[in-house]
Amino acid sequence: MARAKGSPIAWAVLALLALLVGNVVVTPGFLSVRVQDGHLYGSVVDILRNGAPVMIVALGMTLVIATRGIDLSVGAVAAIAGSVACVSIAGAEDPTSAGAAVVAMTTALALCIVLGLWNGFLVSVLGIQPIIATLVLMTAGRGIAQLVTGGNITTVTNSAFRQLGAGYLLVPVAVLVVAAAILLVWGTTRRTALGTFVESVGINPEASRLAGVRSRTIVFTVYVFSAFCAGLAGLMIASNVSSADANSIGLYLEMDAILAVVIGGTSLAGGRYSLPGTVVGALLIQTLTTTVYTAGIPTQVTLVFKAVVVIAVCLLQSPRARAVLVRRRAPRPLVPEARASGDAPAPSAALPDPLDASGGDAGGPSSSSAHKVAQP
Amino acid sequence: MRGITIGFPGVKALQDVDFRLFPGEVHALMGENGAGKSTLIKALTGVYAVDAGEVRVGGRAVRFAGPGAAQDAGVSTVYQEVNLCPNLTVAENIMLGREPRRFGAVDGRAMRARARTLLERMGLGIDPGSTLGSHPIAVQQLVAIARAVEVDCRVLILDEPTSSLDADEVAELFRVMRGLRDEGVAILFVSHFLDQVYEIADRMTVLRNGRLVGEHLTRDLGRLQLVSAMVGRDLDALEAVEARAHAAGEAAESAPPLLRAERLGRKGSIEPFDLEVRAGEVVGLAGLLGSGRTEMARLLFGADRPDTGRLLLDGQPLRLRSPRSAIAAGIAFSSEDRKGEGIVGDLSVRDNLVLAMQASRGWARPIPRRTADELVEKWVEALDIRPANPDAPVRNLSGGNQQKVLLARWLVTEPRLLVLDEPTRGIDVGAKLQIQKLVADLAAQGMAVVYVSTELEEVVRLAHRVVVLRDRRKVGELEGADVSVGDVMEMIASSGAAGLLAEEAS
Amino acid sequence: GGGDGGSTAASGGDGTITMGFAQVGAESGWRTANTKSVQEAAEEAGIELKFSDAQQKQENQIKAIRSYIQQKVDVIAFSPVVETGWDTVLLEAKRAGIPVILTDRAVDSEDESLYETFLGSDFVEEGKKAGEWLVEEVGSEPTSVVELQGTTGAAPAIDRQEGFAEAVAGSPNIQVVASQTGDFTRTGGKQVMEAFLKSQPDIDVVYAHNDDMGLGAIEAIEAAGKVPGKDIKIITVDAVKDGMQALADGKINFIVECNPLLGDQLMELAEKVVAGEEVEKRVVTEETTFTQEQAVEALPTREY
Amino acid sequence: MTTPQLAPEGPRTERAPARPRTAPRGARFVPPQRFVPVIATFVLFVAMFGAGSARYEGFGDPQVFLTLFVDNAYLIVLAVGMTFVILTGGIDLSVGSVVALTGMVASWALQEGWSAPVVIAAVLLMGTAFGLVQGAIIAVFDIQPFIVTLAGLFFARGLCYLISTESFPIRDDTFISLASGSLELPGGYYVSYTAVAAVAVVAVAAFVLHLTRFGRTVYAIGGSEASAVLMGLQVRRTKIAVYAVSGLCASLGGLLFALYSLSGYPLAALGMELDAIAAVVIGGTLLSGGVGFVVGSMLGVLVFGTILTLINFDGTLSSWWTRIVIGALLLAFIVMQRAFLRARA
Ligand SMILES: Nc1ncnc2c1ncn2[C@@H]1O[C@H](COP(=O)(O)OP(=O)(O)OP(=O)(O)O)[C@@H](O)[C@H]1O
Ligand SMILES: Nc1ncnc2c1ncn2[C@@H]1O[C@H](COP(=O)(O)OP(=O)(O)OP(=O)(O)O)[C@@H](O)[C@H]1O
Ligand SMILES: [Mg+2]
Ligand SMILES: [Mg+2]
Repeated sequence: MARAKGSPIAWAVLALLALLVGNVVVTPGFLSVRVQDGHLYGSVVDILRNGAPVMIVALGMTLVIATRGIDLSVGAVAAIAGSVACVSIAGAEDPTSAGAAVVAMTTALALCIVLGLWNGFLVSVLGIQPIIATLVLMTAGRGIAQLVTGGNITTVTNSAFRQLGAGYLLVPVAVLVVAAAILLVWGTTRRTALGTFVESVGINPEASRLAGVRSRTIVFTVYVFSAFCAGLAGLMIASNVSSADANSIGLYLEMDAILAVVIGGTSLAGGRYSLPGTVVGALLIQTLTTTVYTAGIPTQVTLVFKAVVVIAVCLLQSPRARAVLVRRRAPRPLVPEARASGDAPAPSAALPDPLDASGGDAGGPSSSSAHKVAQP
Repeated sequence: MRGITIGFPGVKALQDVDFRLFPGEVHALMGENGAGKSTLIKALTGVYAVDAGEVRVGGRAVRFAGPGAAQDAGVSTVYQEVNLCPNLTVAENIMLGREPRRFGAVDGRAMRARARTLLERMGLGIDPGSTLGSHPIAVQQLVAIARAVEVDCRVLILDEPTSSLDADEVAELFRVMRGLRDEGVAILFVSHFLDQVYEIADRMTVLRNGRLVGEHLTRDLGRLQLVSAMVGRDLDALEAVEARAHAAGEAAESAPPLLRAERLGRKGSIEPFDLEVRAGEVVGLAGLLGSGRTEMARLLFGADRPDTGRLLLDGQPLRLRSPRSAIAAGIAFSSEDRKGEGIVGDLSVRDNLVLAMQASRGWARPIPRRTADELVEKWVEALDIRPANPDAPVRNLSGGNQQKVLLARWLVTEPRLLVLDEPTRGIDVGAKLQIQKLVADLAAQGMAVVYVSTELEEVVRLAHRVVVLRDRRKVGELEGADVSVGDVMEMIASSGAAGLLAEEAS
Repeated sequence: GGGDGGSTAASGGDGTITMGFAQVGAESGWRTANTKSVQEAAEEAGIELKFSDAQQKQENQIKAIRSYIQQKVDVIAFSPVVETGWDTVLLEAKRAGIPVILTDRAVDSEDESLYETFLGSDFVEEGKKAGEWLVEEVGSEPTSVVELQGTTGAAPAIDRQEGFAEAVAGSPNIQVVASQTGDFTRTGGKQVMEAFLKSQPDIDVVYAHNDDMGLGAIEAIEAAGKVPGKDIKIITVDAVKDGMQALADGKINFIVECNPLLGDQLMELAEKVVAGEEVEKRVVTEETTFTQEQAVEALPTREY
Repeated sequence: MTTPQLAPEGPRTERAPARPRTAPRGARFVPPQRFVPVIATFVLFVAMFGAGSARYEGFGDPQVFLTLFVDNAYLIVLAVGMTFVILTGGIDLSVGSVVALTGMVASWALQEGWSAPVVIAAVLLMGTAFGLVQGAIIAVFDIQPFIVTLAGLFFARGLCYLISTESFPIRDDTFISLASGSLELPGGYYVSYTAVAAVAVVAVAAFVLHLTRFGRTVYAIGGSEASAVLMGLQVRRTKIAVYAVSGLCASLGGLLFALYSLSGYPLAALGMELDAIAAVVIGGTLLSGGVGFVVGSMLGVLVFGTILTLINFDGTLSSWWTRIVIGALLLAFIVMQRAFLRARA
């Protein structure tokens, strides 16, 4: 939807900027970036680098959500990828060689593709509701990851592997990888018909099927891509600290990713999606986390602070909220309903203004909220 | 209603329209697709906020905050697209919001009983406890009407209630409407069937492009006058279509069959049937509501899988595993359920129009933007799709224009066999003629067409051969230029009698 | 399903002891070592072990204990996820005549008869040891400390914070300038430390509630161009192998041990309890602390 | 054109008896089929329980079955509230945190010396208000429920920390007697009051959903929100109410949980919202709304509980195998459920 309208992203960007400005007020050097040991160094760089895993997972999640699905397994898949890679490196003949790192990462990503196929199979062939289908892997996946590491934290010292999550080519390598992935997805969905098909399957699966769209293949593809992204994220996380902790890699990653997608203006009911929105959403979430650390917000207050910011951003974004809040200041009272007698005509203020065309649409796939629909 | 103006971003849907509705009359609201009829209705019932103008009920200015408020004020409405809940039962859909209660609890039995009487009043014998979604669109439309009639209303608004009903149902509906009118209810009626309008309406208001053209008593306004008022120009005569259609038919007769169905059937949906379609021929499927036309059409396209029989294309066996394989074989199918199985609402007109073509090319070979725009331009003009904005989400188009987009979606794939299920549903007179002409032209150019319509007239006029169905069984075929509506109905009725006899015998 | 526990369900009559052990989860390497130690010790002692993993959820642990009662095991041992809320289920065990041993964490109950004994570390004490070392190390020099806390609300996090604060309370020159949760993970430790390095101009000491966060902090410090162990001193708790390695390498300055290898002690206690012998109400596991020199020595024999 | 006048040929009722349409056209169900998912869940639950009894000694004891209710009373109540929300096509992620918050507030207030009935009333009110506010934000400002309730999750959990990061024991006599009190059944079996309360909640919810206008509106909104609006139903009000119901159930579940563990703990019920959602969906409710039953949700919880009980009885699984086996059993269950539904379709 956001892609169609543009404005919700603008509001998310505004919120992001506001957060950054707030940080500068609290920590004056927040935006400063210097070169340190041949790479950029600063809070903003941290935000980008630490936000990379969420961003890439959110990228895959966006497409899944656009097909009316959801992928809860990304955190577990990330854990599997990280664990497999580290265990593979640790078990290689020369655990410090670049070759071992390449083999390990390839193995891990290949495995992730298999896991994605598995999710796709459950959803599109067996027709299981996505949330439950991916819950299976969410539950079992972390167990598999622990099985791989034997429940221990597997530490590796491999400089090639380190590059992905902790390395720099002036800017963090992880950021470059994510940027490349975003451009790739953006290009592919724009330059091919994939984006249209994904949306069309998400908006009206039956109509798409009758129009000859290979909806099954599309669904498979998005889950495989999502798992692949999750795998990359897992590798980044493991590489960042050169170790695999099957228990903590990608914990709550699914929630963060979904939150990023939703803040970015994509509806969970499927259909229209916005990649730029997702990117902004992911940045917003990471900025929030970094803010908490940097601004010295006490741990007890952290969550309340997060909640308040999230709600504020959403209120800002919601056209109806803006309309209502603006109207509130107007002197005319809000009369919710005109009764049968008709003697108390409600002012038009009770009705949403034309801005409201996007209509939210969280109410399920069939709620094609029409323009200007006023609810009783 | 006075001076009603409503604008959507980019479109002025209504401009300064006055409209009056008196108790005890049936008032037809006429206009082309996209003229603003549905929008006017939604303004009246509070779905849309009006930008200017006022609504008065019983002389008092009102402004309904929403459909609920309108309902409470005695304005009962059937909106154009079926707006019910497919997951609930028929009875629940009819009674939602005003369920009978006993000891504070909803009384299911009373609810079903009340629903059953209402349905019977509409001439509908379905089980009120059955789930709404399991019924075809036509039945759903009747249920929606039953819901509206249930309310003790002063004003009844029906937006194209008859678009998928057959003559029988329409007659039944009119009986109900007349009854209500005689009780003093004011009825607003929208239809693109002129015959129906002339049969039932006392007065009509004509809209064109969101503006009021005029208000007339039905008896003062002849059909041709009405049509030219709606369209703004004169129409060619219908005969031309008919002549052309049959000229093409002669040639087709000698051609070998393009598609053959042998004992094709599906348990619980349609009994095995044989069917031949030749290139350059229009085959009409005729039958009453629920006779199995849609089922037959879906089997031909592979939308449902048959469990007996087989299909032959050019004499070669053809296995249809999915709509996709049918499209690859050159078969196209336009569903009767526009909202549920047709449009992809949030996508633009352009994307909707080229969707099938794009799907058959695969995702990796996108249709170049230029080509897409050319196609869109061509078909928007050919079918007169309005507004002619390829970027508008298709869900914002008026019902008739959505239907045209769907038709165009299939025409751009240049199929060899085109299966059309109710292609003219909700389409105005002018556009209907255009579409019929188009079908005839396509047949003349060698395309095979299977044509389903509730309007027997239309089927008979267009088709070279009419396949008659009854009770989910093919009961016969009528061929030749001189098939009449009467012939078809006779076959339906007689086979019915035969069927009854057979049942009695067994 | 796996395993073949079907026919060998607990009986207690045939002389072998059956123990139900409800573990917290497998949330860290420490915990895994703890589990392994219990399992191996049980095998060695010839005790049949019914193991369950609660995945950090108290309700799962309660369910597990209930199911042990229903299976009529001889003794129940568990590491409580949280200190409170065990009275009901422990009462059920008591009524069923099944003795209970707590490991690793205590429960907060007024009725001490609900369990036989508590075997485990004292987290407050660990925090204290860390603080005391720091007080001695820095003397009267002004020192700013940043603290990497464990998971908010988790008992070790609360106690280690408390113990440390207690120990440094008498030295006004030592200031905890920032404290934030790193969720006991390396990634968390690294991210929090990165932020601290930017918001706090001069940090002298990092106190991390476990080794993993300390290891994460090392990475952040190195990326900032500083030398861990020298420019910024690091104190951690746990003494897992990776931590000891870093200590030996001079990147960490001091580690307080928290010993997960309770298995043998637990089995010993279990046998006594089942036999009806008196046992101490509180058995503290042997724990020590490590400096860099001690680490070099201890490293080769480190098991976990 | 002339409208062809058909001679009516006999009563229409006999023309086409409503036969089930077997074509898979979207989610179309025929009456008996509406119940099939619940029936499938029930049958598979019985099968699963039977398999457990055959495999593990003592599993077949009726008390094991009753204990399922005792151990999962709070989750049943949560799932009931969640069912309301999911039926409208929404979702409520805040319930787990609200459970924790309820426990914290209750135990804190008891420690402050409030009397038990006051505490109970206060926390129930608090939960309802919490849900109400969430619902209002969702319905009035038209923001996706996922975000709003996720913020609610953060907020409620954050409030727990603000009250205290440590856990509080509950030592109030009323609470203790409620917690340990149980209904004796013939044969020496028992169920706790909390389990009885949970089943009562299911019954009340079933009544509300099926026999009140509010309940019917809930289903209508899930079927098609736009249609519900056009039908003149109180869509906005109902959506708000549904979240209030979920909040009420969450705080009631929180009370049951507090009784279950006799304490308040800020980290309690972490991720419990997912368990509740999963139970609801396993019980045959469609996440897209409009289809499902509370009884199904209760069965979903029992299935979940049975899986855990199976694992506890096995007692040989290491931590990671526990997770894998839970996943595998879950998978086996939903695949069988699917097969069952396919066979019926
Ligand atoms: N939600 C909307 N947003 C933007 N434009 C709209 C919307 N709804 C309707 N329109 C436009 O308003 C005009 C009038 O549409 P309306 O549905 O009233 O036509 P109609 O007379 O009912 O036509 P039909 O006979 O095809 O049903 C059309 O141009 C349509 O595209
Ligand atoms: N008047 C009626 N009474 C009972 N059932 C009906 C009636 N009309 C239609 N049906 C239902 O219609 C279904 C078959 O519809 P189908 O779509 O095959 O017919 P159709 O000939 O395409 O009709 P149409 O397209 O006009 O709806 C059956 O499920 C039947 O129950
Ligand atoms: Mg219209
Ligand atoms: Mg049909």
